[in-house]
Amino acid sequence: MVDPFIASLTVFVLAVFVGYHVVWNVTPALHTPLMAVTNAISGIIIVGAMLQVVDINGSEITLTSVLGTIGIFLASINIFGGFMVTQRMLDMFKKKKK
Amino acid sequence: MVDPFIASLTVFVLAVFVGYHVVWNVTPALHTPLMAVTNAISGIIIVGAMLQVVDINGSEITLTSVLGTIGIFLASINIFGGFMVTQRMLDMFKKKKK
Amino acid sequence: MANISAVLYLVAAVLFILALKGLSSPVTALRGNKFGIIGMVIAVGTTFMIMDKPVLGLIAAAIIGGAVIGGWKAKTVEMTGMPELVAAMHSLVGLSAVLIAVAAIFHTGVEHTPVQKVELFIGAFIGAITFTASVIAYGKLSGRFGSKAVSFNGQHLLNLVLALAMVGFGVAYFVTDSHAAFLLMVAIALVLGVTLIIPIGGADMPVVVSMLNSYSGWAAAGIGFTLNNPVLIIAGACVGSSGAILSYIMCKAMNRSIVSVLLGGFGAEAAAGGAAGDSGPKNYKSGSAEDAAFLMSNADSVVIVPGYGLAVSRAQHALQEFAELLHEKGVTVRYAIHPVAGRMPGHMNVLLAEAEVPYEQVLEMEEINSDFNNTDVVLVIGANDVVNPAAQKDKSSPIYGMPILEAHKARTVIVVKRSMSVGYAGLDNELFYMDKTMMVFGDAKKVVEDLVKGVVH
Amino acid sequence: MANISAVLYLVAAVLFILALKGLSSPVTALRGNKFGIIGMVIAVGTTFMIMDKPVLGLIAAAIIGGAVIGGWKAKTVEMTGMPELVAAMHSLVGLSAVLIAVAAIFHTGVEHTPVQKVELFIGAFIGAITFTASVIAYGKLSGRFGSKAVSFNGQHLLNLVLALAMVGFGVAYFVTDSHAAFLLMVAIALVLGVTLIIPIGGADMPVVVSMLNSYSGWAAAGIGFTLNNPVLIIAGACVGSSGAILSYIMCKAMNRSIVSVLLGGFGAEAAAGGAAGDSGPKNYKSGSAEDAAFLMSNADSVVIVPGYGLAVSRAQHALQEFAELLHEKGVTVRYAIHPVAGRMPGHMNVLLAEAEVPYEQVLEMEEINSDFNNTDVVLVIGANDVVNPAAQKDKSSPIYGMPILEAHKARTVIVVKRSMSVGYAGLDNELFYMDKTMMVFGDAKKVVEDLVKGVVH
Ligand SMILES: NC(=O)c1ccc[n+]([C@@H]2O[C@H](COP(=O)([O-])OP(=O)(O)OC[C@H]3O[C@@H](n4cnc5c(N)ncnc54)[C@H](OP(=O)(O)O)[C@@H]3O)[C@@H](O)[C@H]2O)c1
Ligand SMILES: NC(=O)c1ccc[n+]([C@@H]2O[C@H](COP(=O)([O-])OP(=O)(O)OC[C@H]3O[C@@H](n4cnc5c(N)ncnc54)[C@H](OP(=O)(O)O)[C@@H]3O)[C@@H](O)[C@H]2O)c1
Repeated sequence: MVDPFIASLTVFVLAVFVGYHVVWNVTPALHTPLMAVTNAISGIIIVGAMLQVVDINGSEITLTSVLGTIGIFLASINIFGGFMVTQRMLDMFKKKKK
Repeated sequence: MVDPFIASLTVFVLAVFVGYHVVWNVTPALHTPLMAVTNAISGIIIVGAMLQVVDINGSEITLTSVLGTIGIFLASINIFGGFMVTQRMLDMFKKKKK
Repeated sequence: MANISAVLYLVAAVLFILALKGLSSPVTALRGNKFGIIGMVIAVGTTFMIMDKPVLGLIAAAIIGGAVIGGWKAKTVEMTGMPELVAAMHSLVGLSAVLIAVAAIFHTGVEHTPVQKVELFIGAFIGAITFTASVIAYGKLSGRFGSKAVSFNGQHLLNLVLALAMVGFGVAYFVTDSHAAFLLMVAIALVLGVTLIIPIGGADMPVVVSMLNSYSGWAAAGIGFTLNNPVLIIAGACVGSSGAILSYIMCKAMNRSIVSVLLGGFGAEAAAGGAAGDSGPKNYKSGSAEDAAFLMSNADSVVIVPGYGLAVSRAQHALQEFAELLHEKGVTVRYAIHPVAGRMPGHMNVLLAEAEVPYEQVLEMEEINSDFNNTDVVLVIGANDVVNPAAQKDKSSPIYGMPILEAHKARTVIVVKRSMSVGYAGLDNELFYMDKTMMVFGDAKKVVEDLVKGVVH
Repeated sequence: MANISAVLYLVAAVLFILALKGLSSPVTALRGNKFGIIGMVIAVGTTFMIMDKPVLGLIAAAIIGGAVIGGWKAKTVEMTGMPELVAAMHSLVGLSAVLIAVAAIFHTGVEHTPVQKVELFIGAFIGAITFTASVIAYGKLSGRFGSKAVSFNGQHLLNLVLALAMVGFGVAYFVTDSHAAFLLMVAIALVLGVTLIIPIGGADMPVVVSMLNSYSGWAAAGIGFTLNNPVLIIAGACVGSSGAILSYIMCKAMNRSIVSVLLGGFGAEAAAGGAAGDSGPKNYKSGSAEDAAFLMSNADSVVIVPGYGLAVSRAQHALQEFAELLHEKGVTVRYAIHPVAGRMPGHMNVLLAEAEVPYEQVLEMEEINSDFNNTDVVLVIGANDVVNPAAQKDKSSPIYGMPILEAHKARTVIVVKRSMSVGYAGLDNELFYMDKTMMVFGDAKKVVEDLVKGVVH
């Protein structure tokens, strides 16, 4: 069997290509919203944090679950803050259209 | 375990994004070489054909291996023909540079 | 071992992507092609590495045979014959995909999972349709078969019945594992490839060829799913996108929908449109090549608009010689390329490149269109639809809305073609009847050679 | 189950890609943001689905807490404070990555493979460096810490020693599985984040912030490798590319190399260059806001060049009002945006958007540069380097070669700033001493409000 690392590597390499092209296509006027939304998207790390907050051998409060909880907290600040501030900025661009 | 089909699907979806962007970036002047080189690249199907040409339960000449051999033959016409004709066309574009 | 091979396959896939990326400019394209070749060598080498008991004799013989034939074709093909070559090569990929699927079905050494069975089924029928359809397209493009659209009543119904039967046998194979059902499915797909394509006229073949290019990519990706092989998936997806995008670009530039192309019967509808606009014979001026040569030698600026007729008559070398002569006389000469001039995207660029026309003289439509009203003479060579003002003026014209080269805005227009007859879209062309237009009749190559003589004298 | 979740993760990843794609135009951007939100909901929901015995209380509390704080920040932040906000948010991602890695190390329920150990190690140290470096960047940008570059002898040597020690402890952890070694490694990485960033001046922070954006993406991707989770890998790679490309664009537009930014000490070298060009005091004209308002009300065309000073003084709303008044008087008013005007890519566009400046009045550098010599009055507001002609004329200038807005080609130039002092690059500006230039001194917002009064009277 192929190591799962290789499968991840394949996905990673392709994703870098995709990211490269997609970001070059972003219009310069929206570079600030781009920074904000990538901030929100990097909050996806919340998935990693959530997976730590589990019942381990019967105990719910462990070092692992507490650290994970803080991780979730920080990541969700990013997620909510990032998407909402992006929305706020983009709304400004929309208003101009009229 | 995740079905290998899903891993392939992930790769496929990302590859479609990559292909989409890369091809839109091709300059119109090189659309004919693009058709030729994609012809060559689709000869990658040779990998599938090669995997059929194996000794199966002790016999080298089986329906499978013969069909596979023909597949290899056809795919390599594409590979050699495609890359060489692309090279020929691109050489023409280079000559113009002078 | 499995890890090393997976990494190598990934490297090969990345090299293929870089090969396509290289084509974003003529400067990087040659390096890109090298990447593609290296990628293919790595992919094939890696496959050797992972194969268990390969029959080396057969494989080597097949590769060498393919190399000889492919190499010979690549060396000898005329640049004007590229559309046919591309169609022929698609048929090979399609057939190859079918053979692989059938070989896999008869492979007594492996069990196929249900998912793999579905993948084999899809790979096989796409391959089969690609195969026969490409053969017909090749025949129509190379003039071996009549290029007329063949249509009859109940055509679409027949296709539907065939498609259903094909899927039916596929399901039968899935359930019973019967080889016969699989082969019958393939046979029906082969027939379907023919019946789907005969209603499409020869002139629409380029779009179809590009669509088949796309299919051949998806077929390769399908086989990649069966084998769980990322290089096949990635390469297939790139090829698939490429063909789809080129078809889209062609349809867009012709102002038609892909559906109308695939349903066929374009010639008929267009001719009707053309006839409606006609009102008795109209007047046009014609002149000799000498007159034309005289006019152009005394102009400040000349823009050359090449079209399909240039490709047919292989006049590109003579044309380059003529442009060179004008240039020596101090005339500014440039070429204006319409995105769908000729019969293949980029057709004119390759021909002019072959004739060693300098890169900076060749301009795309958007770059040159605003310059026509400052141009003394436009020389239209074997082009017709791409300079038809009806696309801008006549709302009832079938090509209304298609972007054109605005040759009619120049001070003088010289049109070289064999007769007053129509081009690809079957439409009469207002431009030929304008006061400032001079027709020069004859085969493009012959006329251009006369132009060369005209300048020299 | 595992299959369904894998497909859902893939869907989430595709939605993130579409979110970024949407930003290619303001029209599709809002829809893109929706896609991003949906993607995040799907990713989080799917994670709930696959988790074995999650501690729901903790998770819910953490998410709600984050939502409250994040939402409050997003609602209250000033548009001028975006650079700091972005820096602050990067620090959170970095810290989160560290916590996840440490949590995973102490997770008694799972064994880590050697590959996963290396991944945890990489994820943790990138996260840690991102965390402290972002905190410093935040402090410098918001003015909480001094924005001066701190440099001392042996700085680079110290960084090297720290980096080696960090890797050393990482290796120790790999070999012995010692938690202490892992924590020490993290601690050193936290210190390294500080020592790497202090030599970089406050003005260079935007490039650094963007680089840290990139790092936070790679850290997420690293965690994705450990968890074998494609959505983390894909999202991380996209964010990583985004940050890297924005850093590249900024460096390119400033005509500097990323290495020179990271090694720090820009202010010093630039000041030296500027001093060399000076030769005693030079003459400039200054005028009142009323004079300026009079000049502009009587012009046919005015181009406004906003810069960093506009953002600092929050003059965008007043400016829009002024432009509106001019427009009512029949003056053609347009805005010219330099790619690195302000302190963040797209900084000016957001400010103008906030002030509801119509989209079609805002032009990029390439669109407007050829129009300056037909422009009556250019109004430069709080901008300096982006209109410095030395970039085109003075080969010895540190910004030589940087593309600029050619304001000096207009008939009259009005410059609004507080003093004759330099901008970001620390260079004197020839433009201010030209005969056709009038300086209007004062805080940008104050001056613009006076301009408004000037037009009304
Ligand atoms: N490039 C693509 O990818 C593509 C794909 C699909 C369809 N098309 C279509 O193809 C057309 C291309 O336009 P076009 O202007 O290049 O070609 P066109 O409209 O087809 O006209 C070509 C003209 O060349 C003349 N000609 C033919 N053989 C000649 C010869 N030996 N010497 C001199 N003249 C000759 C013909 O007139 P005579 O018979 O009077 O000589 C004909 O009117 C467009 O309608 C386009 O939509 C292009
Ligand atoms: N945008 C980015 O992404 C980015 C990233 C990194 C670096 N940079 C750099 O930032 C610079 C941007 O150029 P720029 O022309 O926008 O700014 P600048 O060259 O930094 O000049 C800004 C000017 O605004 C004036 N100013 C400051 N506060 C003011 C206030 N309250 N009212 C009025 N004027 C005020 C200052 O002069 P006084 O002190 O006399 O008022 C200063 O000369 C470039 O050098 C660029 O390379 C940009």
